[in-house]
Amino acid sequence: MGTTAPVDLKDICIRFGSIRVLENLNLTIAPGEFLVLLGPSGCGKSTLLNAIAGLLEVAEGEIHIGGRNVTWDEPKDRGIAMVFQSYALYPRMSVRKNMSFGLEVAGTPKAEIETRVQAAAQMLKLTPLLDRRPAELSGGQRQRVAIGRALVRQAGVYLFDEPLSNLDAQLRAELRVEIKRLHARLGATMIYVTHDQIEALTLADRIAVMQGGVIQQLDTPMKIYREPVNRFVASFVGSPAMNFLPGRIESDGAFQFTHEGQCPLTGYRWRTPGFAGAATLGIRPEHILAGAEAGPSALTAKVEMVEPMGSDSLVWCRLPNGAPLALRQGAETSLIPGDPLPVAFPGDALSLFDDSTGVRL
Amino acid sequence: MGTTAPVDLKDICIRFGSIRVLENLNLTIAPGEFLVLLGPSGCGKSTLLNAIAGLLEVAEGEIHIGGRNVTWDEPKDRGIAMVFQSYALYPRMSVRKNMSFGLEVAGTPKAEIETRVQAAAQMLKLTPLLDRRPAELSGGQRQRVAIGRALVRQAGVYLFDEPLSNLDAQLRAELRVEIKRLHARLGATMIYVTHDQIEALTLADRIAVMQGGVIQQLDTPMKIYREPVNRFVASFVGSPAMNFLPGRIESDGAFQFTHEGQCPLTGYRWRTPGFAGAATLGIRPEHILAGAEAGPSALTAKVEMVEPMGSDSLVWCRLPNGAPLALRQGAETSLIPGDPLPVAFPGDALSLFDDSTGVRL
Amino acid sequence: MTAAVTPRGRKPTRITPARWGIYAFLLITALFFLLPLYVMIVTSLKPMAEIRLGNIVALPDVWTVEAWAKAWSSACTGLNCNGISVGFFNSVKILIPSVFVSILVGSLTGYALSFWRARGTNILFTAMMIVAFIPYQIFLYPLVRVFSFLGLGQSLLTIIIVHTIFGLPTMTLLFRNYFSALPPELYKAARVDGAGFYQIYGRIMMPMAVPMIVVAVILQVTGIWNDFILGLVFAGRENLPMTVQLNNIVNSTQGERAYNVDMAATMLTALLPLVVYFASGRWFVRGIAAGAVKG
Amino acid sequence: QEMKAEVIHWWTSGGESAALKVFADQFTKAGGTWVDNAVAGGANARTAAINRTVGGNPPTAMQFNTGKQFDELVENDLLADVEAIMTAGNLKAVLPDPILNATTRRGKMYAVPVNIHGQNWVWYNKAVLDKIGGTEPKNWDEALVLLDKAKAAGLIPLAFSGQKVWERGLFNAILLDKGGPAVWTEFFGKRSQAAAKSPQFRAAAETYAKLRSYVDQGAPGRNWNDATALVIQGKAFMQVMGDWAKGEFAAANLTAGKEFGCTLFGSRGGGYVMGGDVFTFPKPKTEAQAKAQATLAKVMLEPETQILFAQKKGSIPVRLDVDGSSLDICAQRAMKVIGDKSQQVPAVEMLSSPAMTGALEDVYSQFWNNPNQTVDQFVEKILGVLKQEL
Amino acid sequence: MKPHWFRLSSNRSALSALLPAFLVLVIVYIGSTSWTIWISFTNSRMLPNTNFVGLRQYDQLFANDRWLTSVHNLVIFGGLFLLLALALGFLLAVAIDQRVRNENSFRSIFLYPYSMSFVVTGLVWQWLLNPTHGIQRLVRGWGFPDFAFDWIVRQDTVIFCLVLAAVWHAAGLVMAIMLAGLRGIDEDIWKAAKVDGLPAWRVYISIVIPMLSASFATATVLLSTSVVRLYDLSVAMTNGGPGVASEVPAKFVMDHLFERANIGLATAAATSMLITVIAVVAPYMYWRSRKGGRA
Ligand SMILES: Nc1ncnc2c1ncn2[C@@H]1O[C@H](COP(=O)(O)OP(=O)(O)OP(=O)(O)O)[C@@H](O)[C@H]1O
Ligand SMILES: Nc1ncnc2c1ncn2[C@@H]1O[C@H](COP(=O)(O)OP(=O)(O)OP(=O)(O)O)[C@@H](O)[C@H]1O
Ligand SMILES: [Mg+2]
Ligand SMILES: [Mg+2]
Repeated sequence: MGTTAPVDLKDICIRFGSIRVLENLNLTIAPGEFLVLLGPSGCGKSTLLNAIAGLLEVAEGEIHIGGRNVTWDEPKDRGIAMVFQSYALYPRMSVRKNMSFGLEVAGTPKAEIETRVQAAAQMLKLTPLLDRRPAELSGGQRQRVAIGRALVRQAGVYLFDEPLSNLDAQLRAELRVEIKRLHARLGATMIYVTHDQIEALTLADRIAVMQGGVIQQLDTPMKIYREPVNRFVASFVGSPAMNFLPGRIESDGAFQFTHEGQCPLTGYRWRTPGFAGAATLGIRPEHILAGAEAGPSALTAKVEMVEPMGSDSLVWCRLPNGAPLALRQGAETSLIPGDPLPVAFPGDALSLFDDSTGVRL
Repeated sequence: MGTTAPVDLKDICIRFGSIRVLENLNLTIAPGEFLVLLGPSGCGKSTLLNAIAGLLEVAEGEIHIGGRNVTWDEPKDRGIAMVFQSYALYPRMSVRKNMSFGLEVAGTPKAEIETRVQAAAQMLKLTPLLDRRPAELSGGQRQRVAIGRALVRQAGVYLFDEPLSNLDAQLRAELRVEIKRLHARLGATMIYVTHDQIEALTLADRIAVMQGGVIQQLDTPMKIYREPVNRFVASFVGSPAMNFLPGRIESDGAFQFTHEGQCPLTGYRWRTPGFAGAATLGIRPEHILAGAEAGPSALTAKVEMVEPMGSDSLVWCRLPNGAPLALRQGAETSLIPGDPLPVAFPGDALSLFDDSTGVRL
Repeated sequence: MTAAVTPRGRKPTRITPARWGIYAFLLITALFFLLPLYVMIVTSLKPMAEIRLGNIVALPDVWTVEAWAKAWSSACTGLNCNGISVGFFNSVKILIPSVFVSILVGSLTGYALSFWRARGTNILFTAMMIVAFIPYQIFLYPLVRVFSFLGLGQSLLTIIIVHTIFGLPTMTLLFRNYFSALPPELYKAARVDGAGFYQIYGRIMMPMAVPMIVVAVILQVTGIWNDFILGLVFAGRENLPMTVQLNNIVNSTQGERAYNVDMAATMLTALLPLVVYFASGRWFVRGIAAGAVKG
Repeated sequence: QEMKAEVIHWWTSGGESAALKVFADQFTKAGGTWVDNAVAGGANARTAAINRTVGGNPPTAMQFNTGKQFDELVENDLLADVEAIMTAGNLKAVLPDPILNATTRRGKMYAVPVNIHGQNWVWYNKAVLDKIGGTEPKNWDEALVLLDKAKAAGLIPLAFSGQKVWERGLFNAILLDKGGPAVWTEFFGKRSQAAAKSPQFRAAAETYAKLRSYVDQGAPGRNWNDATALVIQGKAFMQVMGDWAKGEFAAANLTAGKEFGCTLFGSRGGGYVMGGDVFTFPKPKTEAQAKAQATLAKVMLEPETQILFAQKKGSIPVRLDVDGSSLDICAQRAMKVIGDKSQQVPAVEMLSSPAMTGALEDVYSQFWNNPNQTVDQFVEKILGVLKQEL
Repeated sequence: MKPHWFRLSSNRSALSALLPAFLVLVIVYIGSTSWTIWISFTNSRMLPNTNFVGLRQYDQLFANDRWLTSVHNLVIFGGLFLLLALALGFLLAVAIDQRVRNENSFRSIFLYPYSMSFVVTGLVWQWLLNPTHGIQRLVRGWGFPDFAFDWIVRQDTVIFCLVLAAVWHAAGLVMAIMLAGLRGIDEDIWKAAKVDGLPAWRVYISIVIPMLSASFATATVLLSTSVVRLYDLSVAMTNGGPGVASEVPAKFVMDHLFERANIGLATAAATSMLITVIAVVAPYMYWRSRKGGRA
């Protein structure tokens, strides 16, 4: 199959008329890397992906794929393949034809086409469906065909634009695993756009979290989950979302909650040591110590609602100062609304953000 | 607001032409209960809901709402309100008008309408949006309006047909909590259709899992998650799905995996004690004991892939007999593909199914 | 609700007055719509003597297809007494290539306009829409000059071009709307696959546009088949369409009017579009639903 | 080389095509091939012919009404003159002056006239006349008396076809009767304001207005031959129509002088409005075409052709020197009338442009159809038209 | 920065596809229109000439009773026709949408008139409406001797006859468009309305009609083109009569262009129509392109 290729974006600017969507964006993707572009709707993920594919003109900057400057090449000459959210299958062609169309257009020999289609179909368990039309397939099958169409191109770089977001949860989980396996098997570079953070966390070697056309953080999933560089990243990644508790950092290095309560910050890895002033404490629901674990310095929250999620439960409580707090407990939790619950925030699992800039402290 | 009402379905049959969608269905819903209808696409959930609402005629059987036989009543006379998946807002009317239109037509006094609309709007945080048109709202806001339109009817029974499935994950989580709060506050009976098991588990007092027009299991979420009555329910509820391992139950009461390995069944709560023969062992990813916890009788699986999900990780492995196995581990797991991993299946967390009938043993 | 009956199962159906009203409305309107067709058919089957007596809706006392035979094969227009059958084949000869070419050009233009949204294209489109409102008779004389200047004169080719020109606004509108509503990802996917502009058009877009093509064919078949003045002026003497013969038979200023032959000739001329409509009415609605509405 | 003549004309009905066949047969006999191109409706046929001529692909010959319709073709040098043929056979001498004038431009003849149609005939049903009692009327005053009687008898007095062209025909017929050739030529030929203001003109307008009450409800939009049918069936008393109406009577097996009568009103002399048809010849592109044109022109005017043609067409020969005894009595009567030069009245088409004729037609039509319009208003509007440069 | 040639290859293809449309635009539309406007400033008669006479043709045009009546008629006709065709088409679509039996037959019956040319439509209705052998006579024959239905021969009512025939012709098309729109409405909207207890008529008026605005716009545009172009129907049905009571602008143009050989006046009339159309259509197109920047 195709050889893997690095992708290098240099000072990319993209404009629609007078709207600047991307401004001086730089991004280097190693060969064989699985990079996820994660961000809210309208932040420019698709725009960036389309620019890499050559479907959109860049106003400024250069795009290098496999070491070659492809800034002015046609999409088909860039050694890329692409999978779209809406599948974009050719409705009047059979599955087989959908996959082989590009190769036919390129004049690939018949036998070669057949081999590649068969290989891709087998890999994606599409062999029995080859003669159906897209309309006769389920959503998951359609998306598999779209992936198959990309596969037969044997590109060095695969681009995915929210390929799973039209599918239901179970199918999404299933195909996610398949894509991950595919990546392991092909070893090709993959750039994957999503706004689902579970997808991003499970699939990525590195995640680029974008907002407003700017990459906020580019790092491994674990790093992004554990140490978000700013409040936006912290709030965007993770579900249920990170709890944010307003307050201020005293000069003695403890966190004073608004109205009431305090929390020591021992164990916190400071980036800007010695900061004091208005700040927000962020903590993920599963990192909160509750009940007996909470220890002596605990605050006492009041349970408001318990959401059983099968494998575990989400407990919604309210702190004495009125701030809401979600925490994850085991599935068998015996908490019921109204219960008092001591909670503590371990310093090594916290995130602290400067209120004025939103940046991690 | 409206008084809560019980719903009682007696021997309901529904047919489309010669297709029998529901056959002799019986279901009793207590006043104030939150019942979720859960099932795969096409199993008849919407059909049942529409029948309750009076939007579909039943071929046979009776429907009682609030103790009254409403089988032949018009929808508006049944004391129900309904929220649809596609919102079904009236596109050319403002939010306010969308909510008040039904009341206006019914001749409710102006002042009364105003009070109710204001109350609903406040409850759903729609007050600032009252004069917008649906096209000017986000998906989540639209669904809120749809709920608001149902609220002003002050019905005894609220029907929801997959109200959240058009929304993205974050919004879904958010509105889910709101609906739960609403239920607590109104105390009305709610019947909620979904095929998302997280919604079902978090929202329901009881869940009715349906397949092919038949209610497979009607029970509390915990019961359904822990003790599915058959393989269908077991596989449909839970994500990632329950692991199924084929094998047979020996007459000595142990489980013999196909090809290789054994597992004692101590602690399993039998329904058909003394069963021996071909069976499937089901176990949820979070119930598998792994590594040191696994104990001496462990099998050794091989790690194939690790999916970090932020709060925890999903580890995909393969048993010695070739069967795949997913297990849930902490976020900080140090496992990497290729690692050997001892695993054990505690008897009190298992489900066993008869291979010939699929029924829980 | 009376205590006697417990509501159970299907609600006993009573045909409501509203339902009666709907059927009554539909039936009466259908009669109104069918009346002219009925009168034409009945008249065409009567001998002249009966027509002069004059009950237009009465069934014929004497049924005769003489008028039809005459209209088809022996009615005279000028020196030629071959009925309108000659014109029929001319019309077919004009119809087939004209429909094909006009749809081809219209769809290609619509496709280009939806694919490629440059600044000038909007003006082009607006101009076409304006032209759709102008009585095309105004273009007759200048067009005659243009064609003679181009050395095309009057021929089959000329009339095909003329029909294409006058079909262009509607065809473009139909196809542009249809293609614009397609997901842009389809274009993108095809471009990544390396398909060029015309390959995307021919192999992906047109096969998808079948519902719209049906609408276009229906509109063009009726339009071109019913055309009289363009055929008269541009088709050339050898290719005069059926409507010219029909006009000769029906609109002769002198001589006795054989209403039955007139009606039969009219029916014969209208037959092809009628068949097309009755056969494809279902597709027509579907095709319109597929794109035309999104004006 | 083959002598092929493509002829565009609008003679499509039964009688017309039979007449045309005479030309075609004679031309074939003379060694030519006749290519027929019939287009119903004068305007349609002329549009096709003119467009082709202008477009450089002219037919061999094309039909016009005797008159000004082809003026501009001559001015633009698109037509060949037929002077040579006409002088060769010394044919100019045997044509009536109005016809000769109407085909001559810049001193040369540019069209071959083929027939003369009387436009102002009055046709009546003899049985009806007998029933209501009276004699054949000679002018409109006498006619009005009979119309009253017919009305009293419960019949349709005047069979009328309410289309603009016949509304115009009726008014013109009355104007000739009331005004005579003098007012006629002053009015149509010289656009004389005085003529329009003359008492004769007013009298014509008054009579015209009176006639509204003698037509039936179905008249508007009716075809002329349906009106003739009313006379044939005895439902109506009389009709004003050109001599082409004879064909309808003949088709119903009625004979002139027996079942129906034909008469001309001309109380001030000048009883016969001469219209007719001509063929013009676009400048030929080839030698063969020129020859075909010459042959065609010659054949059309041969006495034998003329008689045969007139019999079929219902018109009279354009040549005054042929023997009309084989024609019906109406035609014979017409030939006798135009033997007297003072009775020859040129048709309106010969005197005024199509634009002027059309503009007048609009005014007549509005007057006829609007009973509230007064004669004064009518004259006022006529004067307005005359002022325009049409 | 290198030139952006990398998009050019497909742009060139798009350009080539637009070439026919562009040529038609320049040569036929712009060329013919300019010619028409130019001729309207000359005193051309049967053939165009270059004797410039300024605005004299326009003076004469707007002093011409028949032209003014034509314009007046067109306004009345257009208003009534649009209103009635839209209303009837909508009602038919609604009725058919009630899951009636024989939906296909009804749809075909309502649609078939659209396959007929205006000439045929005009002829048939002329016949039916004629008081002496049409419907009036028929009903009188049934024993109502005083029954009067003589609209077509009365100056003040003849225009309604044109409307009647035109509505008969086009209502089916409106029905098809509306039906397509109705079928596109989300099922859930109906359910929501039912739960809200809204009576059906209320749903149509308050919810459905506003939702069908795109369908109404499409239908209105299509019908409007035929209003402005109205010619054949008037000719075939009444030939403009009685008097000038059913004259229309396009017929004015045509008559003067050919029969009356007064192309100076004809082109002045055509130019007036053109300007009016542009004045109405251009702002609409502009507004639409603003609004519809999506897709
Ligand atoms: N053709 C266009 N013309 C003008 N603006 C555009 C165009 N396409 C995108 N934009 C704007 O560019 C920005 C980025 O769009 P983009 O499609 O890349 O977002 P995205 O991150 O992919 O969002 P989503 O998750 O919704 O797909 C948005 O603000 C959008 O409005
Ligand atoms: N109008 C209808 N005519 C015929 N069959 C129907 C009709 N509506 C539904 N069905 C059939 O009835 C069955 C149940 O449909 P229903 O809509 O209740 O499923 P559902 O459980 O709501 O599925 P989903 O999750 O996709 O909404 C399906 O098999 C469907 O095909
Ligand atoms: Mg996107
Ligand atoms: Mg459903």
